[in-house]
Amino acid sequence: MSAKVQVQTTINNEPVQFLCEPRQSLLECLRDIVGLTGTKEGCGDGNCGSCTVKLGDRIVTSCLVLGVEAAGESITTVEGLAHGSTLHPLQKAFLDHAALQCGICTPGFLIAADALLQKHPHPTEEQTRFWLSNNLCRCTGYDKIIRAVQAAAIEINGAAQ
Amino acid sequence: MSTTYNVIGTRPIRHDGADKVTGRALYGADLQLARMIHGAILRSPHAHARILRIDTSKAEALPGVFAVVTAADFPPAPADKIVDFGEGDTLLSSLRGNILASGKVLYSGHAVAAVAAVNAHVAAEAAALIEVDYEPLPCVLTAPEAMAPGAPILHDDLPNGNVAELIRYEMGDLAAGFAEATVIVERELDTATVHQGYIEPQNATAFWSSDGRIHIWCSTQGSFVARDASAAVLDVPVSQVKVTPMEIGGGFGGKINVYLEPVAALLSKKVGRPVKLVMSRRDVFTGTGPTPGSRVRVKIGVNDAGKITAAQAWLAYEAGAYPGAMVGPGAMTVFACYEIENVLIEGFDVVVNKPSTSAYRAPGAPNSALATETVLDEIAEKLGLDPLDLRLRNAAKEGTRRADGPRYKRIGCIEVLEAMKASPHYNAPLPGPNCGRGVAIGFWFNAGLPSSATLSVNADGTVNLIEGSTDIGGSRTSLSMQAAEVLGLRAEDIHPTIVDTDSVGYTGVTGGSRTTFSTGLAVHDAAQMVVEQMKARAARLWAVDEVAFSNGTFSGNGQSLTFAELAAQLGATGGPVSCSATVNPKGVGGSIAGLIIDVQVDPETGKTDVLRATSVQDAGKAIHPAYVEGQMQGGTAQGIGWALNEEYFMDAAGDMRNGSYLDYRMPTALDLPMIETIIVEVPNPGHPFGVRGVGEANIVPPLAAVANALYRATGKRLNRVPMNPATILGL
Amino acid sequence: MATVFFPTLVRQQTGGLAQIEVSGATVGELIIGIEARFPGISKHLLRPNLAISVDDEVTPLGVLEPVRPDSEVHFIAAISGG
Amino acid sequence: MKAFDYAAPASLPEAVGLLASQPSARLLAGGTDLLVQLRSGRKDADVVIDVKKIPELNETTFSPTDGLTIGAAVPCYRLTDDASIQSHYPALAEVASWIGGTQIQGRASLGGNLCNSAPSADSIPLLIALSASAVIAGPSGRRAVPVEEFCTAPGRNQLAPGELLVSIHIPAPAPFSGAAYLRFIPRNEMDIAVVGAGASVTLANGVISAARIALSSVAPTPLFVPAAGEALLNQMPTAAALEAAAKIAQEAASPISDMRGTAAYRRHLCAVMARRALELAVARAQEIK
Repeated sequence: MSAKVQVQTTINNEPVQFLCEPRQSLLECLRDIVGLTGTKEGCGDGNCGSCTVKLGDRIVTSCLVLGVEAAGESITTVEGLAHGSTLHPLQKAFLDHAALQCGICTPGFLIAADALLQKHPHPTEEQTRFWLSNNLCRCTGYDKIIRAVQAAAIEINGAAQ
Repeated sequence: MSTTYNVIGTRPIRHDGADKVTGRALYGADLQLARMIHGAILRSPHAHARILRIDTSKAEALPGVFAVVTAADFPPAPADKIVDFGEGDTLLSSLRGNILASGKVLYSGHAVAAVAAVNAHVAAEAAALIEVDYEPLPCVLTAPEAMAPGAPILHDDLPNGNVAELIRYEMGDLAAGFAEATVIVERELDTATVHQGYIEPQNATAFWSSDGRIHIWCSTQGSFVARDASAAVLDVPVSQVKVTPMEIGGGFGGKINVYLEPVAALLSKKVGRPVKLVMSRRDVFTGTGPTPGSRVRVKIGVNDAGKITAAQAWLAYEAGAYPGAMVGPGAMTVFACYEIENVLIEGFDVVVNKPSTSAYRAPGAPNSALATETVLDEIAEKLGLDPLDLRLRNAAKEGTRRADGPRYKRIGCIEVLEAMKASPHYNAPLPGPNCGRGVAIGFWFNAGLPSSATLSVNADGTVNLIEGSTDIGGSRTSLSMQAAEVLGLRAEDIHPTIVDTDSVGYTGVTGGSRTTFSTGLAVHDAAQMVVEQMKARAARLWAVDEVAFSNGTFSGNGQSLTFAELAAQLGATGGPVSCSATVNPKGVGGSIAGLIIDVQVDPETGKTDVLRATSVQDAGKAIHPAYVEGQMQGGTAQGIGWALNEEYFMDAAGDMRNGSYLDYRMPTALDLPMIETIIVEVPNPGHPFGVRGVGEANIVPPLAAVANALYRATGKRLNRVPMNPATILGL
Repeated sequence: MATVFFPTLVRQQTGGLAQIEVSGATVGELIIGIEARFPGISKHLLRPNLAISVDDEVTPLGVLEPVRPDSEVHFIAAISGG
Repeated sequence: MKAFDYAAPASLPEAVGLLASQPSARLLAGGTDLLVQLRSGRKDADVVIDVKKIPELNETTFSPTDGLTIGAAVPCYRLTDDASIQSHYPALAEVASWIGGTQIQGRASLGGNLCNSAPSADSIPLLIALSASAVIAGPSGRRAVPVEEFCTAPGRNQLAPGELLVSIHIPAPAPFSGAAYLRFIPRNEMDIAVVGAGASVTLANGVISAARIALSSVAPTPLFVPAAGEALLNQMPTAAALEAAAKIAQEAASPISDMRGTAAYRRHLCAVMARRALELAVARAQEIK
């Protein structure tokens, strides 16, 4: 075991510090040290997207980031999407459109879709599918997820011009 | 006759929705317990080998390691002991053997030993320090090879080499039937081993208390099956094991068997602390149960009128390391959509050096439907008939006798075919060159099995629902809706909670498309008991003999109270009302599903794009149509992945070369179109609301529908699934 | 009398006979009757992997399931599903 | 994953010094290959050196005369979103959007893709086609290596002990030039190329004056096929000419069979993908006014 490292970071707009081994992934640190288990692990090699978090201004698969790399960074996880007890429009759209079945991929999809809507306020179906192709869902066939994201786009940004 | 409902058929927000979109819902791997330590499993690198020696001393000496276990740590039991946990009987030695290998390893990935340590990294380092001496043996990886003379033998105690079971169904006079046929087509098709692909890896945490009780937390399709199997493996009474089902990240049949639970328990017993085990994705591929690869030969004869005169099938399914391929259901479903007088079906359950297979959504049926439905497509073309018309001329209906003996009660085969024929998709032109449209249908039985539920009336007029069916796709809501319908309440007035095995009556797996049917029946029955008790309270209050209940209002002798008003008075009329029901139902209604699919093939690369798909299914009655559509879309997506790209790519030594999501190519969002759905409702007379169950039949048609579409696009009939680009080009 | 259908592979025990009419009030009584005619056959019918179907429905009661004089009894592969 | 220490040097000399003193150090840029390899045990390390804090490795600069310099740790998304890359090197912006998915592109870098030196690397055939060079720093100073000479075997390259990749330099695009990278994957994203082809073409009065073609996943290293480009010199970009060049590329390939495709299928795809990449490169060259 290597010496543990103190990491100062901001998670969901709150300053957080945690102690981790250099080999521990950001995902592990979030789940096992900080106690934010909303971010899920599905594959450990960046291919399923369940562990997606926002790191700085980009979404990443947190299984492929070391916890120590988060020093000085700002992180958003699924626990930080809602405003108090008010769901984020994407969260509400996922419920309205039955866009989750088992729900294990949902946190990753929500974070990824949030970043999509910031980059493309009115994404086409093709843009949405391309952006979300790093997130696997095995239950839904994606149909209701795509519809939920499109509905949330209108809710957040108004109808496309 | 159509019944009108207040709640059934609406689309309320699921009860666990807020927890699941905010990250609060706790899945198995999310569990944190005081003093909890972590485990890792050592797996075999060989597909077939004798274990000569296991030396755990170096692992045990590593700082941070608490315990190591192997098969030698199971309590002693007679070699021929059989365990029965309600849903099928198994040899204890097979059950244990798959959990920790003893004597021989039978597949690459077979668990050999396990370590518990201060964290998962140290546990993995320790597992790598365990020394195992193997004597490698020749391996056999496919059913036809395993059935051939001279094949390496996996189990010395099977009477017929690697054939664990032979199945045979016979009806009528096959030779006479074929003699009447004017067109006969025979084809042989292979399918590769595929995995359910649930995104959440298997996990289990166990604590073996000093009082002898074992508490297991895991993501399972059936907490009671996990309890009973764990108790059997550990040779303790079932009452000594309590399973708390955590939220579950997909199962599709793959999270019925136990893999980690007994191992975590054995480690915990040695250490006296809770032990958590979580699989890696590669462990999931190589160490859990995929669904069988198969070879199926089908021969069908049809007369000039387009009537099937005879049908014959030969099926060999790869069980993996231990007996139990899904060849039984494969054989029973191969011709189940059709009324055929002369039939012969032979099935072989064959062990091979691959992971021991388990159920996957209508297990066994997609493999066999692939052969039947592509042969029928070829016959339709030869006869110049629309492929749906050929099927309609032969469609099973009420009274049709299946080859395995029983006759259908009400069945929606004709209704599904007619819905397909009338659909906008089937009547739309194809968009361009190199495109093809395929259709296919399929059948699945659905299951009954026991279920339990308790309803407790709250003074504010809501009702708590206690149940034991793990919720993989919205079943809290489909069950609550049935209670609400009976009680005249809204879905959101029911508060469902899924509890541990000590806290509710026995409940079978969330599988076999049975939860909304069976647990739904238990909820329905408990709700009716609540109504009766509440009527009695109203009768007492009003001093009347007769109380009526409709649309949420009790009335009698000119007085009336709403459910909520009466609920508020329960305390004063005799105390709280709480009713439990346990069912073990008959009356299961099978489901027919169909798929229409358009593909486009790049003639230079063989790449297939799915352009349009319409899934049609008889739900009996769709309780929550959005989640019924979701089942149909999900099953279709899985079937398309199975048809086009997914497979276990094994090297000659039996090692899976693509055990990651990168190379086990499940469809991404970019690989699928929107999936249209048409819900057909032919009510099941065996359920008060007509429910049949919708989880499975939808995965039966896609393999064949894609194959038929590819034929129309390319002119080629492929004899192997996956029909990937190289296969399509014959390279 | 109820009609009992023999699975194809059990017909070795019945000399090729595919079905038989037996009297009895339950599946169990039918099997006692059949066993009397074909000694040893019941172990081929009452196996863990076979389910009993009475009048086209798999019965959770097994041998205790009541039968009517016009009932049909089949022994089919046990299935639960995924 | 075995335990390791972590260092994040802020300057190039510091990084070179660390690397020289730690024989089993591994460099971390985006980590999308390295962390997978460390976790699976295919690689191990005593120290992981994070190079993202080194300014020079985290910058891109473009000038119409000197061309483009991409810091070795610049993540792909910054290339896709960069206006000057979009207009001068559209194929590069495109390939950066194809490496992994959205999340991977938030971390993965072209430098990492090059240093991982996989035969299937998506960016390398294009970098070869664009005549890119790898700028390397080490204890004995700096050197530049043409990208086609950088990889030496699967997972191996020209980096000597103590050396690290600083940047990738791509010359300014010639007038009337175009480039393209196309890959064949069975899915539409999140896949490793079964065969990839990079091509660049420069036209002079409608005649091809320069052309370069490289392939991935068909040899132990990304494969530059000079003869394929040379065959196009002084030709009109006709279908027949492009087809012939693609055939030359195909003949140079020596693919193997594995879980991603058979040798025969890969060989077939070589000609298809090389021709399609050439066609797109020509179309882009013709677009430029």
